[in-house]
Amino acid sequence: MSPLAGYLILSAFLFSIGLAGALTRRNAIIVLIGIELMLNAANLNFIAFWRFSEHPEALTGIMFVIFSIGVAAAEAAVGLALIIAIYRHYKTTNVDEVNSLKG
Amino acid sequence: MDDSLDQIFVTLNHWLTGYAPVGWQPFVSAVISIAGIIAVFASLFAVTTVLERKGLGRIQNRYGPNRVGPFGFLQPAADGIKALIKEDVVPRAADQVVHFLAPLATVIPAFLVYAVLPIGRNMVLVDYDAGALFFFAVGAGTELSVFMAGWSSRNKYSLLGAMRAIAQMISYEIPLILSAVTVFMIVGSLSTTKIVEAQAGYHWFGLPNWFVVTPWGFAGFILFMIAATAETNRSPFDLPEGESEIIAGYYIEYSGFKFALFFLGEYLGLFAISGLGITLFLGGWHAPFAFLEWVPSWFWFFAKLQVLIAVFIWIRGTLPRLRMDQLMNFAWKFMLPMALINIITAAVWHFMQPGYQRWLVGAAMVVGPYILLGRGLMEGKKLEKRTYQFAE
Amino acid sequence: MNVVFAIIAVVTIAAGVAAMSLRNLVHCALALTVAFAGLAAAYLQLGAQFVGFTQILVYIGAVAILIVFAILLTRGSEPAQQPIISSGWIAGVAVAVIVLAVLVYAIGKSSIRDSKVPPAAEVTVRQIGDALMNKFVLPLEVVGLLLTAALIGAVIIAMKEEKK
Amino acid sequence: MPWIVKNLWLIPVLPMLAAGLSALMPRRQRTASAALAIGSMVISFLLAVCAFTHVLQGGEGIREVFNFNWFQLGDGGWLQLGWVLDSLTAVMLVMVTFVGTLIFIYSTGYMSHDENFTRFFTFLSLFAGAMLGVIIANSLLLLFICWELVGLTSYLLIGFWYHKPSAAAAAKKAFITTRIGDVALLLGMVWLYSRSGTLLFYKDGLGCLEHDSLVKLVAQTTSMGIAVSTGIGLLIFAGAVGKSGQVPLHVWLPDAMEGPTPVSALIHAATMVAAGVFLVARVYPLMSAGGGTTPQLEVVTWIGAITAIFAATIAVAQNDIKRILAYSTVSQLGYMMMGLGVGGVAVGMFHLITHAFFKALLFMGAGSVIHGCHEEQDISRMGGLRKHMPVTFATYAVGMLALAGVIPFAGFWSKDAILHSAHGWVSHIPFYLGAAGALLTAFYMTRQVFYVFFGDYRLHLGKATISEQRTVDHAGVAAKDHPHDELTGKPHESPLTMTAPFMILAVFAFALGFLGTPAWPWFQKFLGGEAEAGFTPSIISLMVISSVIVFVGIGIGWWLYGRKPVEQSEQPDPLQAMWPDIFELLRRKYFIDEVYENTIIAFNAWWSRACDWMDFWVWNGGVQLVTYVVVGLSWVNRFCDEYVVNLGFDEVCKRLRLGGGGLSRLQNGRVQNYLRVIGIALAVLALLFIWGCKPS
Repeated sequence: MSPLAGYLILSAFLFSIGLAGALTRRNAIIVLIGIELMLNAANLNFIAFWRFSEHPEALTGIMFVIFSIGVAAAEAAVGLALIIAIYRHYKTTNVDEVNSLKG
Repeated sequence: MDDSLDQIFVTLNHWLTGYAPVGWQPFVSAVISIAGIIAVFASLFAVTTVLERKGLGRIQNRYGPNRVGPFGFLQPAADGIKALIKEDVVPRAADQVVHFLAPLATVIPAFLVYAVLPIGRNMVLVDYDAGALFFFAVGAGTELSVFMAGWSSRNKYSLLGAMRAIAQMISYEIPLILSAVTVFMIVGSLSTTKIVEAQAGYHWFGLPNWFVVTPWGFAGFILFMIAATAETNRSPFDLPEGESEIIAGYYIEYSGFKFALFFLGEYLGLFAISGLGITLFLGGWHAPFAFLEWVPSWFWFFAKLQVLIAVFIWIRGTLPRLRMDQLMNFAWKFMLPMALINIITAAVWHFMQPGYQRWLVGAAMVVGPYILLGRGLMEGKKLEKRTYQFAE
Repeated sequence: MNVVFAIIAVVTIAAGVAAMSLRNLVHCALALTVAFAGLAAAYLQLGAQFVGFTQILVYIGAVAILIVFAILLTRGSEPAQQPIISSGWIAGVAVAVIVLAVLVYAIGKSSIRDSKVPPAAEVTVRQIGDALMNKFVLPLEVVGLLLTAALIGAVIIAMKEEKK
Repeated sequence: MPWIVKNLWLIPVLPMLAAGLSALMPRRQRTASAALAIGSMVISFLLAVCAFTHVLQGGEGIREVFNFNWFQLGDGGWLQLGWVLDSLTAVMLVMVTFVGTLIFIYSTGYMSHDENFTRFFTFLSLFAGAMLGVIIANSLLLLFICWELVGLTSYLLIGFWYHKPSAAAAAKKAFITTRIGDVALLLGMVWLYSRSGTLLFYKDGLGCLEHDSLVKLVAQTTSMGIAVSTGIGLLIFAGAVGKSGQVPLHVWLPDAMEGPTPVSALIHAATMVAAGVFLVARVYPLMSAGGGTTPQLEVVTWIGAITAIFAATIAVAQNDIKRILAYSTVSQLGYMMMGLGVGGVAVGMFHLITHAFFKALLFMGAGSVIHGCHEEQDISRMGGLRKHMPVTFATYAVGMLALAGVIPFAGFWSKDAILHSAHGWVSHIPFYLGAAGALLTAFYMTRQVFYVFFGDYRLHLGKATISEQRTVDHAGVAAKDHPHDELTGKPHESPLTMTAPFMILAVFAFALGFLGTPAWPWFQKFLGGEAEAGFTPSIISLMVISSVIVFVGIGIGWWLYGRKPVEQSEQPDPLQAMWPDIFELLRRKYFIDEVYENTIIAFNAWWSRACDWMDFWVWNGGVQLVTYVVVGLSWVNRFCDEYVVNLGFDEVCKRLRLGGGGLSRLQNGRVQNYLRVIGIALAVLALLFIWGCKPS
């Protein structure tokens, strides 16, 4: 199996782990952590494809990762701020109890 | 010039590596260098502790340690032995694992950052193309270790200390990096060795070609050093372990060797960041004057390091501790704008022709904001002689 | 497929699992940092120095700290009384497993399984900077704008609304 | 290209920079911001002097332009901006920067107690910078931008004491009224661009004010056979009318007195109202395109003449010291317009320059008087101030004589030049109007001076007027200034920072006129190039006539007010005693505001009421009708529903509701459910993708 495939499998595992965590844990912060993991897995994919691509000098993969890191930072900040606001309002961070959007 | 003395350690390393099997040689040479660095800086730590205690003693006119050995210079040995044989007390409520990991998490990054510090000609462990970034990145790890220590010992003082430390470190990391950015802009590289090379040579009056002798470089150096003081939690920024407020901050609950590790980590961080300051602004291992070229480069590095350490000791002996709000105001209302303006200053300097004009412009761009911001910071405060109620 | 990669992979996955499954939130956060560090190592392994260091700086230096702060602010550091696993966790795990299976299957089926390794490209920070300042300058500006907006937004969201 | 031309932009940019910096400063930094503003003004002044000398060396008709590309237009052409340095620019630059500097210095004294000192200087610098931008602009677009900036900053400054409702209203009035003119100006600009293809004034032969395009503009005619140049000229002139307060858009100018006095000085002397006149002077080639007295020039002349006499008559009956000056400004502006119309750039600009100096002087004096009398503005309650504030009195007298046009003060020469060229004009009526205006000017200035400076101090006796609550309003000044009771406090001379500027100005107000005497018409040569030198008999006779007029005016003034000075502030004005209704008419400014109130605004209100009526009766009635019909029908429908449809549909609805309930259970508001669905979807999509595109 080629190194590229190895990295892809690694990122696939990370992605699924993050997904599993985001799907099963009750605490909103852990859900956010899972999402961060999934994001990083995607980044790993980009880097891997960049490294093993025909034209690494194009830098596209690296650029994408840099920007996605920037976006992820913003996302984490806003997400955690939201979680804190939710906590202040509902006195809980349990995603099961925060279901005011129930149909 | 005969650089046998200059390159003595490099040649030594090669000579030792020569005995290793070929396949292993890079590994061996790396191990040797690492061992050397660890040994040198650990002993420097030992020396510095005793120097600091004696210096503080002099400043506060009392004797420092003067019992163990000649002039008490064996004090660190005694302390080390004591720390080693002391019982390692861990609170029952503490989170054992994290509590155990915290000191390691402090020391390891502290040692890692030395990898990119050029302590002499051809004397840098790994010459990353993004070396400075590596330094900052690894340095950021310490915050987490501080948090681990403070949180895991389940003690409100230590938690307070940790929170303070993190807040302070994050706020001061920004000016730290921004003031370093000027150098990266001018050199056009993040590699520490390239930065040092860029400061080689001398210009008029035999002044060295260091960045500290430019307006933006001077401002940047001052900002950098202030931020470094805060990053390493040294007085006057030592709120996190303010003995008089929160007994010892995030390492109340540490005793024996773990405490020693924290101590070591703190001093190593101090040396490392001073070393970075030297690399960025003080011309690294370059000699200050042309006629001193013959002195080996590593000597210069350590000489500058000692000078900076002495300055740190002096500041610690002189200045009182800040208040939290003062700390934050200073970081966000003064340091940050100054650093940002300084970047612009560096850019202007870069694009102006060499000559006295750019000196004038640069100086103006540094001094003007300094005055305005300083007045803005002082706004509504009147400074007058403090009247002591119970002292006198 | 060398030793270093194996170590990195194992450490990262283990840390990821720990981050998702530990009971104590702070432990989760710390494990997460380990996972981030592993990813950074992977980046270095792939020759993306700059990205690796940026990863450490941003994630370990900032995001992890943010998460830890959030945990402390939401009293998450106290051990949870109720079960930490949400209802219907079986379905969640099942979905995750399905996704994993599909991804692995896709990787296995695709032609990259036996792609050869091109020589590593030496990419300097200077190149990245030039690219950022010329080719990618618009995204750079946009990201800067986004970060500013996020900063302000986060402050405003998390700010305590003062009592009248 | 000489250095000064290349860097002419520095002149307006410096004050703007100062404004930006002092906007950043904390409130406390009073001295710093003042120093910044004044310093930048001084530097601009020096640069302006450089430019002036450059033009002087350049000799006659020198004109250097610097154009640059601003941005690319869709069709690949470039939109260009630029600045021009010619005699007109140079003169205006020197005047504005000089007077501006003095006013800045003056306002450090005047505003010294206001808590928004820094904000004031921010606006002031921006104001001056915008005006300078108007002056150097070589493109109608750039000029328009700065023009709007001037409007904005004037709004900010007039409403500086925005907590006074009157000030806020005045600011709004000024803004909106000038906006009316600006719309016309914008239209003219667009039209000009569409016809001449450029907005640059001068671009070595291609500019819109240069021969080729002018010829083109004159040749083309619109409907009603008006030349395009005329249309554009009139539109641009409308903008000028708005800015420099000509009839009928003059209403905002007197209200602008609500601003702090330095602002009034700046607006009235150097910057804002001058902008309008300057604009006309700038586009004079367009105005006079086709040679002779073009229709647009006739319009300019008539408007100017009417404004001159009209405002002068109003000024006779005002009691607010600043309002009198305001109306005198309006009438003087009328003179300038008239001068432009009848005599060309040189004549009008000459009066603009001289007027700038003595009007600034008068306003500063008025400010000093107001300051000294504790924010009293009603002249009937002042008096005898010549004893209390001698410096102010002396300088004010100089300004008054200059304004009244007493030989040999500056105002005389410039006004005389206007009258002379008006005399030689096609119609003589403007000349007579101007002469009458001169008489009135002399009269009301005399009246004011006698009221304010002679007799004895009347403020402490007599009832409170508007001015007390003004005092209360911005107690920022008065209270700190005079802790003791305001009405009994004796008037006092102003500090040197205030008196020094108008001493300097007084010198100019006296001496400036000699630059343009018929004996040595240096100024006219400098600006216009051609000037008839020497004292021809006609000029001599005119000078005699106008001097006589002026002295008659002053004499009447003395007869009415100076002979036996007013003792009681309540006692009616002698004129009022003679012709009460005329006096009332004048005092109420010919009811212009009321007229606008009752025509335009009333019409607006009436129209809206009419619409409301239409709504209520016609449309609403129709709708009502329809409703009744519908209701009737719906009764029928209901009947059918009840017994025909429902039985069938109810079942369906029940089923639907049940189904909906079942579906809605999916939406249980739990994030993780949604996330789960997303995950499944991801998997499915991935599978589809894999199987969809098989690697062949």
